[in-house]
Amino acid sequence: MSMYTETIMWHNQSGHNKRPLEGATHVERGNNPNCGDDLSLEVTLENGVIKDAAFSGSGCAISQASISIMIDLIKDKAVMDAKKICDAYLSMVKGESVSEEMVDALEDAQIFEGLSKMPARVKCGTLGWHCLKTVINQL
Amino acid sequence: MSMYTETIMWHNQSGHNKRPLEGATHVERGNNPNCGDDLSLEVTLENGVIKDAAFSGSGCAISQASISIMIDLIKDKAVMDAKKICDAYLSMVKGESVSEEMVDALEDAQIFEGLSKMPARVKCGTLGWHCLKTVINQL
Amino acid sequence: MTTMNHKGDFPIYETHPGMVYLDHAATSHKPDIVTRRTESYYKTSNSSPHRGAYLLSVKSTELYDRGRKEVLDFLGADERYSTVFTKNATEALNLIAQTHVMENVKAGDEICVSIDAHHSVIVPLQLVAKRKGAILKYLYLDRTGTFENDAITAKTKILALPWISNGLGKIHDVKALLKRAHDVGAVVILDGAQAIGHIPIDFAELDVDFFTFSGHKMYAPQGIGGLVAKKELLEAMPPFLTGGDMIEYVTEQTTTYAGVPERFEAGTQNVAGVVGLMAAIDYIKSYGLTKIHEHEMALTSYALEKLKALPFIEIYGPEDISKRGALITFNVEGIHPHDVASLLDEKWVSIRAGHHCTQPLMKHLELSASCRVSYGFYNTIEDIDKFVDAVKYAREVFGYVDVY
Amino acid sequence: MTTMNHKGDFPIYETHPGMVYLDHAATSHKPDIVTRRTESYYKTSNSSPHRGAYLLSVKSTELYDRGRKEVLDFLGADERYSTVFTKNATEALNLIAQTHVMENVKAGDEICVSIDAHHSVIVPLQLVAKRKGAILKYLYLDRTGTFENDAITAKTKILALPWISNGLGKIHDVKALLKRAHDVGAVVILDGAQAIGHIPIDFAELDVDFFTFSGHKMYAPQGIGGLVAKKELLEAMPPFLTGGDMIEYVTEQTTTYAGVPERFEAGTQNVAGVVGLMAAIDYIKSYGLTKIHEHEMALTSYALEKLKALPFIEIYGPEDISKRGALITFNVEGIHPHDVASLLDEKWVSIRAGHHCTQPLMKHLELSASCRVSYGFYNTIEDIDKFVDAVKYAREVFGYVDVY
Ligand SMILES: Cc1ncc(COP(=O)(O)O)c(C=O)c1O
Ligand SMILES: Cc1ncc(COP(=O)(O)O)c(C=O)c1O
Repeated sequence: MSMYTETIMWHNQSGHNKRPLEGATHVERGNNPNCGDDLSLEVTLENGVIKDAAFSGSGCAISQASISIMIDLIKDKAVMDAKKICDAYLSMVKGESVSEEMVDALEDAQIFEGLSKMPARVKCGTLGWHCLKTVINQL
Repeated sequence: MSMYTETIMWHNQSGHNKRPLEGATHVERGNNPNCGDDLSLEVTLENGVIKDAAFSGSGCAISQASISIMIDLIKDKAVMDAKKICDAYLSMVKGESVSEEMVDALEDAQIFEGLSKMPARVKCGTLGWHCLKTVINQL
Repeated sequence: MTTMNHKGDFPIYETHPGMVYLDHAATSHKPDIVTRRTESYYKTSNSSPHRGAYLLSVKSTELYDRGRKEVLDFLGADERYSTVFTKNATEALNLIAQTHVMENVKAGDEICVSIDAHHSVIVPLQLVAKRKGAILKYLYLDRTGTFENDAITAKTKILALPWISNGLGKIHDVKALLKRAHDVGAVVILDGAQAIGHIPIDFAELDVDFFTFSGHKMYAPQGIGGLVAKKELLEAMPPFLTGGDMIEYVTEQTTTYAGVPERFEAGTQNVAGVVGLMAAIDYIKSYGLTKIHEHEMALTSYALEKLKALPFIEIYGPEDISKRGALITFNVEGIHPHDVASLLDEKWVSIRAGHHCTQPLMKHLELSASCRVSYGFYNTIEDIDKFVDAVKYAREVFGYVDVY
Repeated sequence: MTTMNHKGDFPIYETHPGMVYLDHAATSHKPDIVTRRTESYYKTSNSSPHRGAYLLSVKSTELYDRGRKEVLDFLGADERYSTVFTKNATEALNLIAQTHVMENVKAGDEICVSIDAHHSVIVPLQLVAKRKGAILKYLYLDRTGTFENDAITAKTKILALPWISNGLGKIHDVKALLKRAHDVGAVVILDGAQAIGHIPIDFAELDVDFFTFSGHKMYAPQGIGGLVAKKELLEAMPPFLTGGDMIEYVTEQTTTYAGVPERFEAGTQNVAGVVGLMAAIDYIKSYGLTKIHEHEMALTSYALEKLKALPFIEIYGPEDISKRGALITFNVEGIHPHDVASLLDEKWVSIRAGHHCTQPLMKHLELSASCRVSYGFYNTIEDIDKFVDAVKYAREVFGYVDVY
């Protein structure tokens, strides 16, 4: 099955989350030496809630769609919930089992499950999520 | 065919060439790190002729028989003739072709031809001969 | 146009008849003769070489030593040269850096490296340069593989370069570069990984110092490679890895070492690998490098023609096809190379995307990544057609409506 | 007495049904499953691991990484450990010496080595000790394998020893020695080359730091080996060989490196070797190490009994058979070991003679050489009988008239 579904192509092309974020409280840059992906995640946190998020930089479709879908998912969520989603996602792409409830919570991000069978692309599909994890862990 | 012919066993046991050589003009020691063979060749040279030769030290049957047969061969020979015999022997055990005349000149030493098929033992069967070569080359 | 099809020699095409494998520059598939002879070695002669007085060890020793000779013959190297076996080209390159370069380069000396060198050439030399206070300089190339500067000076002690660049496909003018380096007294490290098995090589026409290669890129098994070097250079070099088999005498506090080439081969060596390498050499010889090179040139020329017809493709490397090895690097407008590779994989077309272990080259060319197709004797014109179709498919998935 | 006969698993015995191979400590023969799976890898999954986005590369990557895991499982090592693959044990031992030891040992520090260590343990440590001004000390053993001194002190930073000595056959009390070393804060390099595949190993009962091994001595192909080490040690270590695949970012002048364990694996790795190693592990598991060890103990006990009945044989190593690995070293009165080996070869009995890459041990024991029989799962009681008959034959050739 192709990884390049409509959802992914849409996120890759829409660019609605690829924009400068005025007043971001946290910025985290992630690199993938293997393919040159270089993305920055910007987040605005207020009272433990992710008020807004966006990204900049360049990368392959998988890395851009993945960070964009992530941003849609975590926006307006409490940090603790975002963390749960983030952990579930990273487990899923490692091929580990994830509870049904958390699978549901991953919504569109579920399509990246196939990454567990694409070792050369896992880093692309997790770049944005690792940035998020770093931001959350620093809190 | 066994390397351990009667001639070799005889030389190994007789010990007629394993003795101190009074008034030796040249002494050359040879080692074989692989099996611990450690032999010294002693030679008395007079007017370009090998008047006498003998060896001391310890080693396997192949190394001892080979140096002993060599000593029988080179005794009373002119250095130039000993050199020819020595070169022929070293060629033979390397599996190189040697003229019929030189094969004849090798006499008993011909039995070591089989060494060319025993890479682990070549060094044993050439130890004494390398000592001789060194002595001759130093003249 | 070539109509040769040698897939029948390669059992992997029985398993995957539909596969279009175009990553030969990373590693090659193995003809039947290579796996069969390796298996047969284990079945008839398996043992530890050099050490035993018994028959199997004698056989293994003979095979191993014959391997050294056959590598020399294959390269047209005479008795001034010797073969040292390693596990891959990378180990061979580390060996040279840690011994010859470490011993011969002083503070202020210059090490000159072609910017298209593989990481396995660059990183070991960086470390030596740093440790010795030597200066690491680069020969720069543009996107067509043309040199932009001449960094070789009277201070140059080492020149290192790939015979064929795996990032640009350029066949370097090795003869001229060897002469240029020798004129200033420099020693040349020639990385032959992409040349061996592709183009006729004849040391007799050149004056090679060090030449390194990997078996697995030339139809031989994984885990075997080596270097061919002038004996006079090897003899002056200290050991690299140390331990069993490369020693003469070991006492509690000191060690003396074996001669050349054993001094550079520590521990039990990979005889089966050498047997496989000899089988690969026989395989290559059975067709001949002239014929192999012609076939690969035909593929290059056909692929270039097809790719040039696509306006959304940017091609790197020399215009002059006689200066091209069996690979083409390129980019597809609007699609990241890694996406291209993944989309081609959906069509069973295997290509490489990324930096190809040549990050300094990519940086210099201002490319973050590229796609690479590379081929060997088993590839066909149909493979190229399927590859080009798959590229068109990738564009479609990305929503492009292309008119050809 | 054991009546097991597993020669049928090993194709080499089809080729040479009369062969009595007793040089397993140098290298083992390969069961059918190992050569078949290796061949099958080349036929179904061959490619370069880690780099490609396409199916074959994915398969190779998975196999390679599964290999790391299976080695850990085989040794009972938990997630605190990691496997690094090398071409043989010697490379693994050089790696440790050049990285961990080089970084952690200062002038005046002590490196303590068991005198029965293999040259591949001793020589790399000699070089580091010399470079760092550290003191190289030895734990001495007598001819029965009993320690004669205790050289471990508060200054000891490294202890290196074989789990099973290939010159004496002694199984060391690894648990006690690890504890002794850890009590003074030393790190232990455990050379497992003669232990793996012979005795049950369970890291859970121990506190192993570094463990090294060679595949070819445990029924796996030549050209693959490795080290298993605590991740926390590996993480603190600089790279060893450098080049492709072990880097993160390479610029013209500097390089950053990949994490653990990739940092220690430069260049294209030997996936086929890892596949063969996994097959060998499966082969060993299919019978179980308890059964294998019992079988080998039975051979040891039978061989010792037979040899002790011959008054002209001098045997080295422990009296206590539970402290013996699958090998016996000895000398035949009046016959140099190399002559013994050559004469046994005439009877198709393959044994090793010489210093067994343990010259310092030989010197200490005042032996210039010895004979060694060593065996694996394929050897039988009949092999031992033929070996003993061949020894008697050697005595005859040398003109001895023995009465038993
Ligand atoms: C105890 C011991 N350690 C290390 C080694 C070295 O193994 P390799 O030659 O496979 O590197 C050997 C075998 O030669 C050995 O017996
Ligand atoms: C030009 C070049 N040099 C060196 C290497 C290193 O070869 P290996 O990875 O087999 O050590 C490669 C391949 O990766 C290469 O393409």
